[in-house]
Amino acid sequence: MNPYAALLINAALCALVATLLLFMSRILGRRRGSTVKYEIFETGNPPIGSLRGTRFPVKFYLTAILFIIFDIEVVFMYPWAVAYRQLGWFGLAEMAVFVGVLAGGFAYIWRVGALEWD
Amino acid sequence: MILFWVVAVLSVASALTVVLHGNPVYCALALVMALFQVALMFVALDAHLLALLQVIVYAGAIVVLFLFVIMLLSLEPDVPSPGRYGMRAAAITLTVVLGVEVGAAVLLSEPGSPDPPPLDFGSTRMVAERLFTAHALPFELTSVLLLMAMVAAVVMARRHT
Amino acid sequence: MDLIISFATALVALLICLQVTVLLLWIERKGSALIQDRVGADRATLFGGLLPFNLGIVNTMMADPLKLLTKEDIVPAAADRFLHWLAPWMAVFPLFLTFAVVPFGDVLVIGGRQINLQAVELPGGILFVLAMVSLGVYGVIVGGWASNSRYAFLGGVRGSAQMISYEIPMGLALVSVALTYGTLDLQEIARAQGQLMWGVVPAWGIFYQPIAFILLFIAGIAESKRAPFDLPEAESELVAGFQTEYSGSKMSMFMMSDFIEVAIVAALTTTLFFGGWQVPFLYRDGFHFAAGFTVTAPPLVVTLLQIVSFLVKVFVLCWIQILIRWSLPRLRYDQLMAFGWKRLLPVGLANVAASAVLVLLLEGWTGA
Amino acid sequence: MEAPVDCYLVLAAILFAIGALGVVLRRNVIVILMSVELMLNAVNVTFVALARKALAVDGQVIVFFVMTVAAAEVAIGLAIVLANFTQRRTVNADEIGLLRW
Repeated sequence: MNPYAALLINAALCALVATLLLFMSRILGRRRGSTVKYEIFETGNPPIGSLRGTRFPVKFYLTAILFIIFDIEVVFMYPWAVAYRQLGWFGLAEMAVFVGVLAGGFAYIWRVGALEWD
Repeated sequence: MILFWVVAVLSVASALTVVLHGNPVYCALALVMALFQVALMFVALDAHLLALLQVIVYAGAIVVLFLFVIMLLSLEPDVPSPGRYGMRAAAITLTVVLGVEVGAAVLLSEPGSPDPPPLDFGSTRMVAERLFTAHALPFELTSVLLLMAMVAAVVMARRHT
Repeated sequence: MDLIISFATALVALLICLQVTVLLLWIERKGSALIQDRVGADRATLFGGLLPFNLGIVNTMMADPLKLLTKEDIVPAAADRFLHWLAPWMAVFPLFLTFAVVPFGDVLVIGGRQINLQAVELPGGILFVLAMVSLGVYGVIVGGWASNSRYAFLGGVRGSAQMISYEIPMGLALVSVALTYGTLDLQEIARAQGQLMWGVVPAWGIFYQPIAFILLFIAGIAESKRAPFDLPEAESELVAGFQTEYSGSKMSMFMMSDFIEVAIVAALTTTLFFGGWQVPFLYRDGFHFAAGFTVTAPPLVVTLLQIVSFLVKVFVLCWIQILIRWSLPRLRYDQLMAFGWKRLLPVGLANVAASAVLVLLLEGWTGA
Repeated sequence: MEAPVDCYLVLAAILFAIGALGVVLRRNVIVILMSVELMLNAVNVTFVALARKALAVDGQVIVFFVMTVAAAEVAIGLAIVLANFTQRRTVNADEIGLLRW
């Protein structure tokens, strides 16, 4: 059987179970709301101000950006790993150059301190 | 064929959501949906490796970065507001021209499906052997591109802290 | 017929996933009690204590999920309602699906029909697992954002940054495994581990790639957001992190996603490093021991033994993760990030490089 | 029955047009970047469809490079957006102006 058809069957089954679980409390649970219940939890204090507009350290973006770069690097490695035995020493040299260039960049951002969290 | 229509409708709908929805978070999630449909198209077109990489790279990494930026800047929803009428006219003209062009291209080309592909078409090994031999130079240059992106992003981000 | 078989294997994969999760809940509660010298959950009785004895495991396994599912579902007034509903679904769905590609047995032959004991025989199995795990980020970040609460949002941001950071070492570990076996197919990798080294030691992946195993295990624990990497839901700092504003079945889905991730890490490491469903010395027709000593077994028994062996290995690895969770203190956030980027990433790269060179040297040497 | 490859080409063109529409219509830089991603993906589909039609795997190889370019573009693009936001508190393309800091 075509694996992708099987995958589709699996996905349908998993989606069904996940959706059932999602609505379980709506079906089984009781509902007795009050305004206090629907407030945001802030350890008992009434919430002050809005979350929207709060700013965050730039570190988080930087992490995500670096992640994308290295993710692409790893993505190139998978096909390389599979065909590695056919490529031989040429493949090794190829990947060495590729990773070498990126490792240079990695060393740079390390030295500049982009990996530090303080 | 049914599968194609499902994918087609879903992808167009989610693409339109990306373009038209006011809340950028919804745009990003619609983008994930659209990219998933593209992955399904890859499967249908025998690009099995690419379909998986599509999910890893786009859904797993690129849209996550989008979400990060949207959420951390805590942007207010905005309505799509074409500022200038000239732009809107240009957009519609562009779309129509493109549509006509593609329609013509498809009509003029020979119809019918090509031969069934060899069994391992689009398999990891086949793509890899092509990528790392015939296209070795672009592959190496890719690393330079990534290097530049990495360094540029770090420099940009650090300048304003 | 194909459809029925496919549906059946899909059901088995999903059931394994769900059962392991529920069982883990009990193991964790009792295990943590054991570690902390307590009795642990012992109050759940069936039929309101009408039975004179405590059924222990069964009760907790039933009582815990039932209690959660019957709780009131609360969506904060300030939350984004649609995304608040969507987030738990997004957290759980890809993880459910991951089990579809994990092989839990060899080919089973019934009435001349070959049934591969793997719900989806995907040639890119490793990539599929990685893709699904990387989709797990969405539940965390969307859930945190949709709640519109400070604790939830902080937890979501922390959690997603942590998850993406540890995905890179995980990917590198998987690359070195793919290098060793030259394939991305999980079933093929499991089969390749069926041989013996020097006639005694099973040729499991851990003997080829010990560093990759450690990398994958650490990165996997970080992905599942459990101690010592439980900063996104650090109770003492962030209440419950991204799931603060969730209750009832939605909260149970987030909890479940953590446990499923534990199970996924265990199943993946079992398949890649501990021979998957392989039982040492067991072949398709029975046991073949070293000195020509043979015990034949019917195919059904062999298959059963394989499934049991798979599950036992999975549970042992889950238990190790639970031990780690209850033994180690929480890292600080800067330590967490530094560990991921400055330690695991270079080690992962070095491991890939070393494996690449070794593969060429050894195979060139043996002429394979 | 399987859909002929041409169908995918048309679909890709439609997606590309929608992406182009987004680039022109929206003023939020981040959404503009998303629309660009959409366009890149439409191009990817075209490459893969033509690779299937010509039975040459090179079309799929090119998609690798497109993905890389997309990733690099997003990384730098969003870094610029960020740098701009910290200075001017806006992501509106009209207010940002051209290359003035």
